[in-house]
Amino acid sequence: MEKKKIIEFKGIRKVFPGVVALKGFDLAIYEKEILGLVGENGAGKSTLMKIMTGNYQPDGGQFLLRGQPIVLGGSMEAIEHGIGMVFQEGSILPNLTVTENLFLCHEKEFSKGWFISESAMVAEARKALEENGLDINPTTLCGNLSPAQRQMVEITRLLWLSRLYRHENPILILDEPTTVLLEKEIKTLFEILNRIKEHATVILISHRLEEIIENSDRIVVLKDGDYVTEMPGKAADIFKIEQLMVGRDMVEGYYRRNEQVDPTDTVVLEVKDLAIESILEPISFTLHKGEILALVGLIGSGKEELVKCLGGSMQATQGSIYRNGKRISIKQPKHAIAHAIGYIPIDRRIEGLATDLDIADNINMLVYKKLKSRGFINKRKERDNANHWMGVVKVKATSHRMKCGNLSGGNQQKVVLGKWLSADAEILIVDHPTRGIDVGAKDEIYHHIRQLAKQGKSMIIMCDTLEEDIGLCNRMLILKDGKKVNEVSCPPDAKPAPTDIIESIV
Amino acid sequence: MQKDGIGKQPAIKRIKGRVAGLPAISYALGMLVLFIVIFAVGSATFLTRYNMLTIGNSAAILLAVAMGQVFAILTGGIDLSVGGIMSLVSVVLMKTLEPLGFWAYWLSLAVGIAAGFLNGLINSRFRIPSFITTLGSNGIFMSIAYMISIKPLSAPSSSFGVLDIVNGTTLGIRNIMLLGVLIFMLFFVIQRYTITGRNIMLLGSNEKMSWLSGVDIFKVRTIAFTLSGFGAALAGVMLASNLYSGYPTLGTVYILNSIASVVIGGTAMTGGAGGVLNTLVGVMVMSVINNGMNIIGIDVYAQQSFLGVLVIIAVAISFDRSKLSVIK
Amino acid sequence: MKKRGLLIIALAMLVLVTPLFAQGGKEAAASPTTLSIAIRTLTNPYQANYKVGADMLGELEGLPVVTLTCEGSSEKQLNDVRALVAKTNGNVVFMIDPNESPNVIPLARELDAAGVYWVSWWNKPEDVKVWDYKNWVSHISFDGISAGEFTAETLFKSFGYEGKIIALQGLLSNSIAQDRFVGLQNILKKHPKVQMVAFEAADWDRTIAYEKTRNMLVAHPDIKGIWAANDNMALGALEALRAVGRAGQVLVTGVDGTTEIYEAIKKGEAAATVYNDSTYQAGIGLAIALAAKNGELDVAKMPKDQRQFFAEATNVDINNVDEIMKGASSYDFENLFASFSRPMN
Amino acid sequence: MKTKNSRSLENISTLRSKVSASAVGKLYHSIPISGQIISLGIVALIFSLGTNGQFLHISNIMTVLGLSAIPMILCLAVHQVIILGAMDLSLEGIVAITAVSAGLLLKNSVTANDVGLWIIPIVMLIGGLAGLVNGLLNTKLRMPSFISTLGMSWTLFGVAIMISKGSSIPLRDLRFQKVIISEFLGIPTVFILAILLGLVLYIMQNKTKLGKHMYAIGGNEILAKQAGVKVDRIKISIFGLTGMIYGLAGLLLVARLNSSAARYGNNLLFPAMTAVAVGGVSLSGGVGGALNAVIGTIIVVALNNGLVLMQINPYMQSAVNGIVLISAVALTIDRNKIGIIK
Repeated sequence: MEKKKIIEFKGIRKVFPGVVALKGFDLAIYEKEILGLVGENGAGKSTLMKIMTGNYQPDGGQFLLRGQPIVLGGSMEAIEHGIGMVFQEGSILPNLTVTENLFLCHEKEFSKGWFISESAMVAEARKALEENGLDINPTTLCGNLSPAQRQMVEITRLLWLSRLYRHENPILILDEPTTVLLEKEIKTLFEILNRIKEHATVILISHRLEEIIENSDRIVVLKDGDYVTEMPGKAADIFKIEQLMVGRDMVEGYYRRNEQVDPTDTVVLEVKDLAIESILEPISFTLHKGEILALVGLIGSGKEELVKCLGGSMQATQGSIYRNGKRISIKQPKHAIAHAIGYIPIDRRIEGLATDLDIADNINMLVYKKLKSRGFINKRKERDNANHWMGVVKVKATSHRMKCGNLSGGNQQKVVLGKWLSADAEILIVDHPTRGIDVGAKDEIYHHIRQLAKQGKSMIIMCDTLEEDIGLCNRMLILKDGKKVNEVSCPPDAKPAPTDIIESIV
Repeated sequence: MQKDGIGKQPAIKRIKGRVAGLPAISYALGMLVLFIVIFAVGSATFLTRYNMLTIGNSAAILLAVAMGQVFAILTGGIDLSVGGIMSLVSVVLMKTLEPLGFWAYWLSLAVGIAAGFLNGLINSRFRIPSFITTLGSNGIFMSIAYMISIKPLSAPSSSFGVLDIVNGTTLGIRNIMLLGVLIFMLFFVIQRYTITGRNIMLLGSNEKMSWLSGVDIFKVRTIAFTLSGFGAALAGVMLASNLYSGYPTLGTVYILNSIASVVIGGTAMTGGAGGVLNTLVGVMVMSVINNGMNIIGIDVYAQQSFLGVLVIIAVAISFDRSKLSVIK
Repeated sequence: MKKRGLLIIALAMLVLVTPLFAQGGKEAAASPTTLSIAIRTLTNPYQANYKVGADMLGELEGLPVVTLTCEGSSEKQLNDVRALVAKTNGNVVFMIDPNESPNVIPLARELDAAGVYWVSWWNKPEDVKVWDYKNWVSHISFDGISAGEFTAETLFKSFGYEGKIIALQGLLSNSIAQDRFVGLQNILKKHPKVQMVAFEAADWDRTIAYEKTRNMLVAHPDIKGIWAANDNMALGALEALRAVGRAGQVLVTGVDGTTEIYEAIKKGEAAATVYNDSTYQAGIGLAIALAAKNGELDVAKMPKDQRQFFAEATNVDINNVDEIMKGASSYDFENLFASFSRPMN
Repeated sequence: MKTKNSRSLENISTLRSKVSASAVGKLYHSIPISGQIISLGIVALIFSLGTNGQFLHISNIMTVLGLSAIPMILCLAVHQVIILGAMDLSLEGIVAITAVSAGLLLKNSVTANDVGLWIIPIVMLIGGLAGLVNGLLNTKLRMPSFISTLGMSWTLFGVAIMISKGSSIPLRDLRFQKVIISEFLGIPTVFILAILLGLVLYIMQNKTKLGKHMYAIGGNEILAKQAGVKVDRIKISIFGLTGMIYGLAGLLLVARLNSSAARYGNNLLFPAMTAVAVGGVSLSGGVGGALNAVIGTIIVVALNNGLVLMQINPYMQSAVNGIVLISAVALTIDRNKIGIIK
């Protein structure tokens, strides 16, 4: 199918002091396609996006929009030219209504004289939402929407804007759109994106290659600020792409399967008839020393709530938990920690790290008691402990006093891991360990998980994809609608096929 | 890689870059030195021993309040009740000085700590913003002080001996200054070398994470406000001893002054950054400005304006913007 | 990080400690004595007139004048006094209106140590005696009780000693406020048919007095008079009466003697005030201290009546308001104890 | 996503969800200031019991409304800045400087000036300029507003003292006081003025671009900027507008007392802040509006009125105020909207 080029980069080049972010390459983006853009952190994806949205100006080469060379001065100018970006962290204001968010800064379209016509705004909002097949009340506060709904509102906003500026073919850039979404919501998102594709170009950036492959028409691989190759979507091979991104063969097979060990017979945690009113029906299971247990299920299956009960950030309404055979009660996270149960949350920046503080502060926060001498925290012990665990989990940083906010996602995750290891957590609940992390770092995280299991730590994991779950775990627990429906064993040599499992999930 | 880039920059830019890279406290310190130089040039008497002792004396009291205040601010809150606590403590001290002698000090400190604890409790247990909690409790503490004594209480001359423990001098330095140094060291150690201090920093920078990591946020918040009450109590005791008196409006002026000192030192009002060391410098800046204005003879009508302008300049220079994306 | 912190502390300490061991830079010994008044604020005409009196004496004697205001902070007052003693190397005399009465103790001890002569006005705890200190020349006050008594008496007379009144107190913790209120209560006892139905504290402030009076007038619309502990509050109460259309029918009284209240007295809206001449207070206070400094007064040999005493205040009502408004044509700062009214125990 | 909230928040939110399910709950939630109305009701109930109904007598209600006018105008001013998520402590300084200017420019007994009605634009200009400086310090110099406005307050208060030499200036122009005292249909005119101002601000907040953007900034400044909101310009204009309203309040204060002095600015800030908080405007920004400011002020003024009527000992009034402030906020604060309590 012959498509028109909508964006063209010619020898595009961007240099930062000391670093060449884009080495000068050609790339064309076509009308009415979904383009998947993949690459490791630092490969140049975000620099390229920022040139498109006018936040950076290229140092060399040309950026052609609809055939015309153009230099954009900022995101507003980009929007006026029909280029909109949905940011990873979202840009919806929680204290405004959907309508107000949709038309923020374009209220004048609805004003009569000095005043804005609220009813005209709501009507237009309803129309715009319906066009994208969204069932959202335009007068609700965005703070009450789910993350997915907020993202949809954002997309609706961008589409509405490009129409406002009379662009038949808007360009929509989505940076890690699925990070905050649940499986079902992701499905809806891509349904909508596929519908939008009929009259727009969508550029997709994600670390989740599966969804890129599944949804993109074309995949472009970047590495070290340079164009590597491109391939049609759908048919692409995930391992192939990863190799291209990392630039070397993925070592020793994926998910480090060969490092998997069999768990011992010792039961470290036993859950008996644990239930949460109207969310989770009574569930019982055991966790062995050195075992990796995956919890699998859709949203609403109750798995998220289940681990929250174990981590102490939520309370079960009935049932009991036994640790090494002794009954324990977990009412708050500190109780879980007291029983050496650690919870590594999905949202690192909000729940896992103090990004304003340095690495040492973050790694040591649970173990200050151990770092005391004569009643006071000892700076030397503090430094040694931080450096020790930084070494163990291989955090790449100049010093233990580096601010965590300045680390990459992978390194941040390693700091969180280091923090719990330092606290001697026997049982780790790992909520989406590899979310938002690039391929190279992912592999390291897998390695750490394996090493921990070998050392006798037990883990409950919930992963981004079913493949990852299967690949990592010794055993998986499948939940559906608040009930345990199946338990599948996953020995290294006889991993079940994802298709078999999906049947029981859905 | 970075080196190459910098090497090409002109000298002025390089210096600018270096200056920008300094921690906020060095700006505050630089400003302190600047003010001292200005006042010293303005009046030959500024740098005399007697005047330094005077500055030290007032700095010690402000330091004690500000040391407490900074813990409240580090958690992201604010303590507007330090004035009420100081007043209440001063009244309690004067009332009990004669029967209890030296023990009156301990009683007064206990009252202040209890008051701070109450703030913490209301703030953390009932989840009421500290601005409201402490604004309200300030009035309550003042009323209690009024109930104890409507009249200003003066120290009975029989107990001057006890008060002179605070007012006396050791090796030519006022005891109150030595007390100030001790208080600084105490709070410095609490912030840097105790688990509570670390937890306060954690709480201020990320509350949710702190809770998930097993920090008892209720307890830590309560402790932070208790420490603030403790600082205010110390200041109340020092001030009351200094003035040989106690009355229900004694501490009022210290509310805004303590907050201003904390911010001038470079601690962010949003919490989690800055701390005791910064506040020491902030307190010094405030005390030096207050004293220097009189020393160099600023017209009394203009002093209030002069102070306001200097505070604005001080914060414009010393405030640490690097950690904040939003200035509110 | 640690090293840098220590360095910073060391630097800060160094900056502050160095001068401690340096000898104070002595200014030329021949410089003239500074006259200084340490008062509360300049935001109130009564207090502001202190400055007028001090400047007047300064001009007369050809000496520099420094005004220190503490804006309600006792500690600032003490430190400002200290700072000025430092600045002048002790070549200074003070007239001080202490922020709160007990503050005279640290001031007395501090100035005794520095050998600086001073006179205080208004506030002093009863059990603190001036003669216990060698440099505290005199303490002078106006009699708050008699002021309260005079204004109350005049007010009651205006409505024939029968009816309800309301009262506005000054800052609660202030001893002058309490003295004047005692005066009011004394007169209330004398006239049992006069009833004080409500009283509020309005902190010497006109705005607060306005609001409190408005509220009290709702509960007690039938009052015959409003007693206030100073003019400012009386004027606030007067505006409140105006707002409900009763100015002139219900009279107010104050203390201080401001132009505004004189005009109200003339218009028949206020009954009385007591004129405390702060211009004179500052001038005579400084003159006494200066005399002690110059050796004209031997403090140790002064009779107790001159060390602490009540000064004559001028009671003002409709009869003498015109005369008072003309103002003092000149002030006599030569006769140091001319204003003596009665001794203070 | 209730589960993400911490423990005690969950208890409250379950309670809340139970309440909201009922019909009464729906009504409660459909009115933005229902919590505050209930608070006012409780205050009224207690005081009418304590004063044998005198509290609810029409003359007292009118007194309360009349007295609430100036604090209401101040609260309406300061709450705008608080919606932005910033803080404005310059209230007392700006009121002082405008009060003194008004005193010196109107017909008075100290100077020979008489600008007459021109005083209205003049005080608004002075206040507006001061507010503009606040805004510039906050946006262009990137200073936290808490401290920059505190410095401004000190500075302006000092200037007010300097130009008035600390004395009060009696007015000779009685027109303004007449307006203040007058009534319209039995309601104090000045209260109607304050309500009109509230209405204007309400319309501005809900019907104009400036208003919408103001809330966007209060919600999240960075995101608002990303969306194209001209953050600096709006912040500066709101600070300026707030200053203008302070100026107006300064003039009214002068008119009410028929004289002017720098100290008229004293003791106004904390009552205004209390009204803001009691009215339910979130101190962290983005939540609440003119309606909240109006009801908050009425609660605070009614409270002070009731304390006087009930003859509560003056020594105890600050304690009662404190307790009521804390409990009113405890009852009405919507902890879900505010998020982390600091």
